Amino acid sequence: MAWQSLDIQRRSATTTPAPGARQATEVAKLIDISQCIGCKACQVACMEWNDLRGEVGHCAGVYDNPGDLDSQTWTLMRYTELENNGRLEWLIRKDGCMHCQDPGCLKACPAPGAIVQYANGIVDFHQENCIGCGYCITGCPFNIPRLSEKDHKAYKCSLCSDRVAVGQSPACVKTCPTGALHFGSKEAMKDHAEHRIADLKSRGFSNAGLYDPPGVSGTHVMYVLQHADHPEWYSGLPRDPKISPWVGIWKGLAKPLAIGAMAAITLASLFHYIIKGPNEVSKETEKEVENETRS
Amino acid sequence: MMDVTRRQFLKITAAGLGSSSLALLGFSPQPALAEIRNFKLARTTETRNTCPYCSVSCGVLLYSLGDKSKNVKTEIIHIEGDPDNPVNRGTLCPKGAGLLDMIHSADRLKHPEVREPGAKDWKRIGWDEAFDRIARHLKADRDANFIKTNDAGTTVNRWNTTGFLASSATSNESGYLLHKVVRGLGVVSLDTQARI
Amino acid sequence: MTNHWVDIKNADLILIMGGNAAEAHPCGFKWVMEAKATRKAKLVVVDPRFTRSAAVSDFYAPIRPGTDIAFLGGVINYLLSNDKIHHEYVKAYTNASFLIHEGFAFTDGLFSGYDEAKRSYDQASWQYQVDGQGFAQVDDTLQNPQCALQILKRHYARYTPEAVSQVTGTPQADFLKICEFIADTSAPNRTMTICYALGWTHHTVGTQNIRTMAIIQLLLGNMGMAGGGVNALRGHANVQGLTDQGFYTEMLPGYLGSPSDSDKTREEYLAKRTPKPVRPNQMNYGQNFPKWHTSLMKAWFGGAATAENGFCYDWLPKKEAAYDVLALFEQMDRGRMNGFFCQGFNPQASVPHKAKVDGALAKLKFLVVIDPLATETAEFWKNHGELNDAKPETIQTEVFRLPATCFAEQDGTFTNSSRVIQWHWKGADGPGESLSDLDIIAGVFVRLRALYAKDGGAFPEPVLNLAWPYRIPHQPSPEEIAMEISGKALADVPDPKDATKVLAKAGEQLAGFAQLRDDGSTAAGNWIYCGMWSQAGNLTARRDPSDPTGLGQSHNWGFAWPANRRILYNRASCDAAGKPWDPGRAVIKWDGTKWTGNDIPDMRPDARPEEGVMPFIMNQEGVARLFGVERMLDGPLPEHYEPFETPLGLNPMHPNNPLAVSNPAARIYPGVMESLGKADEFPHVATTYRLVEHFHFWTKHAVLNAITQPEQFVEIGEELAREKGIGNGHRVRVRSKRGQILAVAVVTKRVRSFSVNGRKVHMVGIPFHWGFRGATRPSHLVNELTPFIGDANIQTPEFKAFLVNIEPA
Amino acid sequence: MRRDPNDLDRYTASERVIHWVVGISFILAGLSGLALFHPAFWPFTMLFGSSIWTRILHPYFGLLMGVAFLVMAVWFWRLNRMNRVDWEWLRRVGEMVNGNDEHMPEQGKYNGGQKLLFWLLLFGTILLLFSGVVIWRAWFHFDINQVRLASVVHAAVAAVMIGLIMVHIYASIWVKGTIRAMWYGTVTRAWARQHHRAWYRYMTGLGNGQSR
Repeated sequence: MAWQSLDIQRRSATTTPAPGARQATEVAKLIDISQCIGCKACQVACMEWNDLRGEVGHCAGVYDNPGDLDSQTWTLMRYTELENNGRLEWLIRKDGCMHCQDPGCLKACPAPGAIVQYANGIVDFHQENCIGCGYCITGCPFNIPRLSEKDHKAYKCSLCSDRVAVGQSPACVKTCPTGALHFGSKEAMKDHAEHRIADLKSRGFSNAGLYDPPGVSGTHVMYVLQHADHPEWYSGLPRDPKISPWVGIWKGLAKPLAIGAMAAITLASLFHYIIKGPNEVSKETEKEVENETRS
Repeated sequence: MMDVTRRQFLKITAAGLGSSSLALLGFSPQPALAEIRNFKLARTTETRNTCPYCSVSCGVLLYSLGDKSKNVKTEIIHIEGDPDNPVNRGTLCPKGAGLLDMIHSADRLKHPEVREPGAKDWKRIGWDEAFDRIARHLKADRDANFIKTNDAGTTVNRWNTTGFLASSATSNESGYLLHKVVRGLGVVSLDTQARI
Repeated sequence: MTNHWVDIKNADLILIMGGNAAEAHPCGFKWVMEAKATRKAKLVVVDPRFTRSAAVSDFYAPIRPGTDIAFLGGVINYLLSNDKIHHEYVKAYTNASFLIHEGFAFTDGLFSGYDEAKRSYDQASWQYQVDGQGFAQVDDTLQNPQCALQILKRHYARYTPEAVSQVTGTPQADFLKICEFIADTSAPNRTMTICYALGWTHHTVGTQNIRTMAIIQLLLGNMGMAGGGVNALRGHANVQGLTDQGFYTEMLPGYLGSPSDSDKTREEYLAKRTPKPVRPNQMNYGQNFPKWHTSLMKAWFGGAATAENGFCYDWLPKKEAAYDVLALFEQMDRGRMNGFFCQGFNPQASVPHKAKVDGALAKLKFLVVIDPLATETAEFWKNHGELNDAKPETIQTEVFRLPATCFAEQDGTFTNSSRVIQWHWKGADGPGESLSDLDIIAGVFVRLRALYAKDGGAFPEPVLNLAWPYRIPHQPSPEEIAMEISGKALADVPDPKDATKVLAKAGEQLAGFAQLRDDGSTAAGNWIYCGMWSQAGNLTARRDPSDPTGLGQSHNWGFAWPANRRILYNRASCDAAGKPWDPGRAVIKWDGTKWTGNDIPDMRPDARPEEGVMPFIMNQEGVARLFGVERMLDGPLPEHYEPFETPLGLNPMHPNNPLAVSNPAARIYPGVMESLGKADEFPHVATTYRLVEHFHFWTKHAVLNAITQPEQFVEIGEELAREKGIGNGHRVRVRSKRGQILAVAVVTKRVRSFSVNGRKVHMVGIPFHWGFRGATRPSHLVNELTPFIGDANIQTPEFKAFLVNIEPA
Repeated sequence: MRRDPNDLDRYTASERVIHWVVGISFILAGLSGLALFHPAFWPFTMLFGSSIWTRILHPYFGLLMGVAFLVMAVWFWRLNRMNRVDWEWLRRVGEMVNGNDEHMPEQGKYNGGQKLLFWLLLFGTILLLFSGVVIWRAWFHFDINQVRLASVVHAAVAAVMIGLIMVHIYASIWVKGTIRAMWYGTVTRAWARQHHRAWYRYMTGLGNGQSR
């Protein structure tokens, strides 16, 4: 690990805490949708940097190409044509991993070290540890991870942890021609967002705001939305994403409960045996049977 | 028989408890150390260039394998924006961000080829043959159709039966040299992509 | 661009019209976003469809393809009738006060001097009234009915908001709102920049589209200002450079007109191109033409070019006709061409009316294609099913396909749209046996020269004497050529002000075009590039991005022509006394002894303001032309004409004159009228355009880009889709009079119908990127559909407005 | 194996085979499932070659277990119909656990506890099968909310099943003479009489037995 902020803060399927004495700067990517032209430079730069080449597909009547995230597509532009107050708005959202502070994928992952969260907040998948169960998909409130058809490993945006490790910005952020993407400390990104929101409000977007959903304890990828009161207008960005309560039970309560129950049964059996002794056929019964059989 | 069964049961239970408590203590049979991917440009060679697409002419950095030593075939493995360029400041559009695949396109031409009249396919030839045949074509056409004077007797020195279309993505140097050569040959039928 | 990419950040209003900067020039577009973020600038987009530029705009209005002049004419009318012009600027720096010939008239859609048979104008009545000294007469009160401003007012009075809306289909309220935005920048300290591109040039009125905007920028006083200007966002990386190198039949390098049959002698040729001043005390910089031309001839013919032989003037071919790309294919189609070279040019994909292009190529004896990629053109003879239904056995053309290296595999310079020349360095060898363009050109030429040296032939002198001073004749280096373009002294060049001083010693590189001479003592391949490689070295390779000006000038990054000047006409950023109109964005100023400031002054450095030397130094009058007295073949003032394929069948501005439906001065080849469709059969307006995901026909060869837009589609509105029963994502067939393509339908709210002249007109948007070669899904070339007709002045084809029909496939 | 000519046949060979198929696949599915359920059990992945093999094999173990169990259920369901006596037995199961089984109601081939276990296991198996299919990403793509629900159901039901099976195993160990029924197919008459008197009577015709 090249940079101390890439120390590991959390590790999937690991019950003990990671070394955490050092205080790392939390990083974030800010996606300012009001400055995004949907050019897909981020998409191409992502594929180029990460050596990904998906299928050359088809046009399906929309600009969204490829049609969905997949193991070769870690970020994707999603386009929505919206008529609002008689004017057309083309809302274009760069979809991809949000790098939740409380990552549902990591919580759900059963493979130790397949998903880690660095001290700087980046949530990264390590395919060499991934077993391909897809629980991360189940755990993700944003529907991001995808299993590869080829190697059955889960993939998603790494926020270019390899670039961040050497002090560079993610490939998508560096390439963004219009400055819709920014990268820096989470604090700096929030400050920048504040300026952008003030500018948007001055241009008539009275509901402009920052999307940093508290349901997942905030994210390390945030959006500036023109209509923060309607995140769902942006190709179904969840209004209040949280880790699903089902996943919460499954990966929370169920675990100690089940282990406790099994341990209890084991111990109860053991002690029952010790205390009560075996249930053996009584001598009388044996005799009675002998009598009956003989008769 | 009963004893054996009991022993088996206890063994399984103990093994289960044992290994799981070891795991609880932090022992894991696969020490899955999380490591980030290596930075792939670490020891590559960086060359400054200009994106050949639109006229913003973004500065690009070409990253190639190797250090240009004699025995190494240089291969460009990554391209990104040049942060020093005052116009693009490190950014690239989707076209520029995909330059690597243009350089390495499966449709890059590698050898001179000719398609003979009426033929259904290409035939690979060498540069010598290509240059010779083309030069002979040019000379034959120029010699046959060169116009020294027009009907009014004015010296015009033109050749208009062979035409040239030039790229607007080639360098100034090759554009200039081509212009110099074709005017020197007397060509008037010339145009560039820039018109379109 | 009169200004430059980074300068866009200095604008208060950015108008994107006739272009789509966000998609075609995303990295330049960042400076629009910067202006919005840092100057609270507004972005207004006018486009037939809601583009990605529109997606981030403050205001968007739709416009029917091919009606920009009507829109902008309406803006001129608005500015004049609401008195929203920069008075001082207009009076001082434009020909507003100049009196125009009494004979000038505009009647029912035609300017005075029209010859219907020749489809051209006699421009005699479009000139200034001159006095005995040959100076133009002016009326400083601007009240004379013959002064340019009054003529302008009268001409555009017809372009009322109602008329504009009738023609363009732009809702009146939207139009007026945009007029208000624009009018706001008539204040001396407010500027608007206009970013346009092929959306204005790809019309039969293309040049006039741009003229209209130039007039507006002059009325607003935005030329020469930081954050102002008329900014052509050009296409290819070096389209500016190739234009500068003059690779057009009508030009020599540096925009020097090439000789034609009427230029019998060097003297006649020079006289015709060396302008006389039409106002006193003006720089009339064009008077230096002989220096530039002579230096060029020295660069080309070296020692063979002498004063005695008129510097080989006769060796330059003289043209007798048009040889633009449409003309070339017309000649080829008529069987008048035998050989053809396509160097990095894919005409089958990028020249209109593919069927005609196919037929023309098949008539050639030989075709040489030089390209890094397998283009469609190189395989025009090959059968690709219905996408290119050729019969190879019937095509006798001998085709050579030569592999060229690409940008990453060679050194050299590109000139960007800001006119900045930048050196680039080779990163790797090309694949296989590929050679650089330079090596290929030299390879062919050296062989040809050897054949002439050995066997003789037709007029061998220029071939044998073409200056070829390169160390390795078959491999000239980019450095050698860059130095040749920039220019050097062949003999000592003395200082004209002080004969004891020498500006450049024999053999030295020249510092700039001011050092060029017409006596053969200097050589420069392109005068406007003079100084890019001076004694100080290769200035195009400079890489200091620092910008002490704060305006984004970066004078030590590369080299901008002319003279490293970043904002053209920057003298106009100051008032007559030399004080900047906007001190906050001062480009230059008069400091009492000289012009100085944040740019290389576009003015003689010691020209005191009192001398009245006006800023537009390349014009003989020193001022800019509201009224276009020369150069424009189709009228001194822009007028709305319909595209040649009009959905209306008439010009609503001149409904009763069939001669004035479409540009009366546009060239029409025989047979072309018959290849044009009518609205009854092809009722929908089609327009072609590029998408941000692709670059012309190149990136379809790159997998990364192919993934992001894999397949040919067309965009239609929801209403048309309903009418035709076309579902989103369904296959459709689009037909024009000339051909058809198959595509996927994208049904979108971003495309709407237009209410025009009392009827509804639907639009079919056709992106232009796919073909039958490449990594994308194989498809037809869109030029199956487009009409073979071009702009009246420069013959750029009308790709942006034609008629089609569409049906489910 | 009949050690004593008087031993009673309790299970046929095929019944024993199917039981052990279910049993073994249950243990495999259980161990692999536990490995994926809690990091404490992660070392179990080593039993299956690797963690990835564990993920690959688990659903097949489950499928085998489920199908075999269903076959078994078809064979045995009649024997496991609950009746009044069974409920009575269950009400008084405390005495049984306490070691005082003499007064327990007379039982047929299976007692109330075994029958209840049977139905619970059957119900659980069906739930596991369905929920398992929903979360089996190698082959199926269900709606994410269904997957989430199924994940909880699968885990919870599996935990309950493991608990039940542990009780099942313990019961067989605790009640001496039980396990041989599944090894050899026979039990002693005494065992039958003590634990399943009605069945004993039915099998031997002794002691007024009618019911099975």
